[in-house]
Amino acid sequence: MNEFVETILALEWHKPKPAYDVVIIGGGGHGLATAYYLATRHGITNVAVLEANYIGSGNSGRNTTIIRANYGIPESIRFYQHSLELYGTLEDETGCWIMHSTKGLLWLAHTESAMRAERARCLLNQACGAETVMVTPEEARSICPQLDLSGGGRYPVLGASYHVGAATARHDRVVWAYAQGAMRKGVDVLQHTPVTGLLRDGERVVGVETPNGPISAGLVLSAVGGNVSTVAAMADVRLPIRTHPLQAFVTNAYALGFGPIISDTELFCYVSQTARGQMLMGAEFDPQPSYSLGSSYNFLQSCSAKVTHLLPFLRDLRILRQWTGICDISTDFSPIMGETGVPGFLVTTGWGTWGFKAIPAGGEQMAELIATGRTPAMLEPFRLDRFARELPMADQGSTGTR
Amino acid sequence: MLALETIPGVRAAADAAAIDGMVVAEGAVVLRFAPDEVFIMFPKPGRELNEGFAQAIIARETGFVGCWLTLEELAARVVAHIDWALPVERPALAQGLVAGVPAKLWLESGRALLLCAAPYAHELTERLR
Amino acid sequence: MQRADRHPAPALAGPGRIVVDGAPVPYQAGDSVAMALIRAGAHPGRGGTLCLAGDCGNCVAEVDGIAWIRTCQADCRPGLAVERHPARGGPPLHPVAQPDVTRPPVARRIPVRRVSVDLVVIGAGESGTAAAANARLRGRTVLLLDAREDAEVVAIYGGPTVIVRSSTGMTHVHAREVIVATGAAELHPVCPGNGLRGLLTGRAAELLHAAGIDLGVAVAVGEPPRDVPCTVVAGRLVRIEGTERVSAVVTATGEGLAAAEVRTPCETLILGLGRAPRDLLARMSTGEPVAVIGPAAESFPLPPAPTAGIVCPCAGIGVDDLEGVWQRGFQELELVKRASLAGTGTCQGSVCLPHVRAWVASKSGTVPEPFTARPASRQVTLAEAAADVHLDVFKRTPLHDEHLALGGRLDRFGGWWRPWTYGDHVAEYWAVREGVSLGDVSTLGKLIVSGPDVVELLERIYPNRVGNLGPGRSRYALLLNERGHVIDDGMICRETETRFVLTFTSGGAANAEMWLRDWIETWGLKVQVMDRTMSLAAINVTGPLAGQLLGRAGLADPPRYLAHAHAEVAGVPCHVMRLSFTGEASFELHHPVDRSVELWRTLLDLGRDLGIRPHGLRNLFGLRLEKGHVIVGMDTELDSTPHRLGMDWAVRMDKPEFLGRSALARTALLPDSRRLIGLTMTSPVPTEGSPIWSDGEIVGHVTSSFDSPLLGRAVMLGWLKRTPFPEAVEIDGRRATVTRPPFYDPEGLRARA
Amino acid sequence: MPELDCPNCGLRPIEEFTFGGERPSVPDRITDPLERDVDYAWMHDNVNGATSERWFHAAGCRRWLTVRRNTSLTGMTPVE
Repeated sequence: MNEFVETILALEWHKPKPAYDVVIIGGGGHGLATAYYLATRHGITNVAVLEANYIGSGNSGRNTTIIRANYGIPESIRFYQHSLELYGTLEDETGCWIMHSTKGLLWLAHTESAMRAERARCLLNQACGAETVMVTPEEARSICPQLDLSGGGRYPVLGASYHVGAATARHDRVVWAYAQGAMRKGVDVLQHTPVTGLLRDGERVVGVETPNGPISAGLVLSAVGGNVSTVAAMADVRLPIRTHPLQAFVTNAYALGFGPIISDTELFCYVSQTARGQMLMGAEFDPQPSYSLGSSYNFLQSCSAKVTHLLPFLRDLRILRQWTGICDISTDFSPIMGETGVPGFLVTTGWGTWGFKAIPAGGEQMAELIATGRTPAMLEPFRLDRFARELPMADQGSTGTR
Repeated sequence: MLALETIPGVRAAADAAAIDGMVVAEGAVVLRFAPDEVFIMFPKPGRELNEGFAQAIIARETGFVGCWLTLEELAARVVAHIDWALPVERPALAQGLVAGVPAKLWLESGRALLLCAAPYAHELTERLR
Repeated sequence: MQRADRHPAPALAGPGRIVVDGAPVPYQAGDSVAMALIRAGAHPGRGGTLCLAGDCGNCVAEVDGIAWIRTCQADCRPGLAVERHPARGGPPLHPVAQPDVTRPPVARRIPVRRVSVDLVVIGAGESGTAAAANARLRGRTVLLLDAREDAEVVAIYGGPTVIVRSSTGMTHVHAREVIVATGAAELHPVCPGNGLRGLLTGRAAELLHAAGIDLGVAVAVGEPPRDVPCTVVAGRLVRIEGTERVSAVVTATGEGLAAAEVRTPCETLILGLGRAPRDLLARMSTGEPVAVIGPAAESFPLPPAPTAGIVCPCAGIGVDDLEGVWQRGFQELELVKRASLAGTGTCQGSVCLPHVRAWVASKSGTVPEPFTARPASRQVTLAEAAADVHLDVFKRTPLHDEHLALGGRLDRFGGWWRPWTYGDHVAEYWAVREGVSLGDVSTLGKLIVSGPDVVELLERIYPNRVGNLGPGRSRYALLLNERGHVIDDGMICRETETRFVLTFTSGGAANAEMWLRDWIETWGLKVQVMDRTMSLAAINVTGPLAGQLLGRAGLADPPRYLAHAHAEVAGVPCHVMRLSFTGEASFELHHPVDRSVELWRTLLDLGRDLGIRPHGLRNLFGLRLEKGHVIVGMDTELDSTPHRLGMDWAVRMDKPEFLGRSALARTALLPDSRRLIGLTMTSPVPTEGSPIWSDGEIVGHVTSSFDSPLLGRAVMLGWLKRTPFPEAVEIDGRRATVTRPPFYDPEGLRARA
Repeated sequence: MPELDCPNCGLRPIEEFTFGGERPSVPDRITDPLERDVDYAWMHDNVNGATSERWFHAAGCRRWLTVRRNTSLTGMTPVE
């Protein structure tokens, strides 16, 4: 027994029904959180969440668990800050231990243009309610004593933005906390139930096909990660999305001693220590689209090279496990939430490499949209039709990716 | 430390057929960067090409730096930093990353020329130190 | 890339002493660290069964400063420092002193060998050796790898590429084919007391006995070891007794009420409980040409479902933990793993997977597939993975050392080292505005395009007119993508009817070349392209006295505004382009990189009495801002159309076709929703990026700001993104005026002077 | 190690290349010209399977190549 075995929450599995008010495709964080908020905030419980594999088996179980709101456009900062705050109270609300830990995040800058971008970030973050401040190299080192301010002699640190409220949580437990909460209210979570087609009545989507038979639905929400283009195509919906692999790795567990989250605006990598003591790191997504979960050595090499420039103590740590997720990168690097133009079919997608941090706010807001039929103000900027309206939400500099 | 020096020559971009039919001075070394682009090192300055090059782009080129290596030096200093296979025929041009720097190798039977664009010279010499 | 037959074998060490937890421990020739510790009567780790085959994580310790080393795989050498891991909380993270910045980041130079072979055989056991020999007979190049010969295979990646770690460095093996012949691993016991010391697998016992190590009173359960003196006890394993170290084993025969337990005292317990395929590497490499042979390919029976004891020694997970999570609804292998964390430690399930599968099968009635195998299968550190990896190349202009000699502080911008300021940025500013100054603009993209279709190409590429540009004339142009968004800008200089020189931004040059080549191919046009970006340096001579300076340098008849010419300046052949980014008369001298230092020095000499001094990027950004010139990427965003930038004048919608035209026509019908505007306010200048407020709402942000010495106030560019666009805005809590740039010399008289 | 076969330079690691994307295609069922233009400008097929893409050999000959690749598989294995 160790202290990280799940001993608090319990999952309740139900038999499928032939029809639901709402069918959610995808039993990851976003799908389950939407079901949870539908049930707990709006009393809508005749809901099924359909998962092709086991819950949390996609990106919800493959990400690097960073929660932050230091984005570069007001609409995103407000959305992610709201999410960050919901995360802060999620343990109290659900009674589950999601291993939430506020750590603070340093974004290191090595050039004048990076400094300029980070100063801008701080001003906009403060104006929109997210606490981010500029720090000097010396202050950065007092926050993270392991930092090599010379950047391995190649990437000297000129300064950093410090996002005070950044946190981490255990990804699996977030999925389970939402699953348990939804299940207790009567939501059916159906594992190993892939959706093979959509039922249509004219233009309207009225249910889904599965290998176990059709399921009718008043409304269908795609909350899948990695395969959204396939699901959307079933509804003849076209998306501004490409699916790219994103890789990460952990070391073995070491004594706790690395406090913050370190990220880098030029090298595009991030490092934190998990509650179990593993050093967890990642970098940008692979440049070429792919649906494969295979890992590459190039990634392990380049990510190791990057992080050891900044944190030389990592050199002698043992790499335990490398893995890959596939993520839906939207053309403007922002999520796409809400109506698709096809009646009865909604999406929450474009979660790219920033989906985990958005789970609470994404779920809460999508639930409000489903329950009220109206797009909440917070989601308005993230509608799919923003592309046709020439109002993309470009914020590539804040996604932690290239 | 490798001492990279300017390798002067003439660079020409023209359609592939024109380059195929190009006549160059005796002893000139022709590096075919692409079907439609060559870099020519002349044994003596002043002997340049002219035939069949209507609307070609021909420019004196001093933007490459490089050094000649013995086969031993090539093996010891360069090959360990290449993640691709060298061609087997000689002479041959090989282009790609050397120690992460875009570079070119002109491989003759007894020696090799390592070339890169001048702005990369510093990084290439540092990395092959 | 080299060819090789066999990984180099390590030299055998003689006897000596290692230092374990600060105390000397003797070793014999050929001892692993684990063996030396057992020889000394100690357990190398925290307890539990030892396999001494590199399978389990029960012998891990910190060796030579690196934690989580399987000590059974680590050879002894004199003075080798070994620290055993603490019972809880993991080994410490060692701080590293601020490193020497003059040295490369990886302290130990770890060599990387790259080899290419027809076949890699992993595992030099019976089947692996035979497979290798067969392949060699057929004339194939073969590399035979074995962890016992200091060649640990970390992973098989796509290609297939086999990554090998050894004490002397890393080897990347490109293979046509891989054979995994890693054999089978012995099962560990799962029962109460299985975390005690003094437990060995049969193979481990054989190894220790062969090494002359006294096992004391040894008892074997299951299949007995060969040639090891021990008492063999019949029956199935029930529990192991002892405090810290094993003192007895309890076995049972018969079933149910007829079951009879026997307690056998012992000092060492040897377990022959069966085997499981050592198939981590095989499971890792699906989809690759990888064959599995020998015991690694066999399907061994699963062990009986465990009922008590530690299942996963790496993470310390017991059968009761599995039971607990199952009761909580985690009812399949992956969920059991994630909820209990069984299989997530050092050995990545090598020890526990057969037992967990058997246990899940007993619960669900179905034998689950093994969970996914991922790299790394063996010890590898970040330094080893990073060995010989080079990050981005930073480009230098030929004037790099000149800037440093002049006290310039260099900054990286657009992939190049560029001077930020030479110290006195106020003086740099006035040198441009009132005297003459030099700027190193070697980093600008420069392409020559030529051919019969060149005008058609450029008319399609650029949104403005190109065909009516006369030879010797030049024109500013935006580069748009198919969405009508600005991706770069620069000059179009016509040389002849069929030849042009195009310039692009420093950061955009590489993309511009790709962009042009792609469209030339797509449209099938007869146009040749030559990228001269790195062949030609460029010096911008700017300021009201620029013409005078160039006259001194021998340029008697400099080109007029927006003209260009080839001429010698100070004896250096130059392509002289007359334009203006700073707002003053400016001449860009494009010249061969090998002549750049000479030209730079001569110009500085000739201009000494004119007060010449070079300016850095810091001032360039301010000077151009006074003129309202945008910098693509700094003032523009992903969705910046010429209209949103206030640059409709750079687009000729009456042209029938150009990239982005249909998008611009479409978006012209949409409401005006985002707009780049000019702003002025009193000093102090707001920070770039400052939010722009109106009526308590954020309505946009400042993209560039500059405290204009000449105008005595702050000038800015910024985006308004809320409609209707406000007329009164606040920045930094102060009022700012929305205006139309330029802020300085709106008629452009100075640039033309 | 993922590699691409450059017709001018031979097999090279993927890091030497820049991804240029697939040539956009607009489904025939979209008939409205404005909608077709939006689709052309923004939407992707994002195929899970065989796809045809452009790659630029940035560190070598600096020319484009067209690659047929299966996006369901790991690496850059070409498809016929």
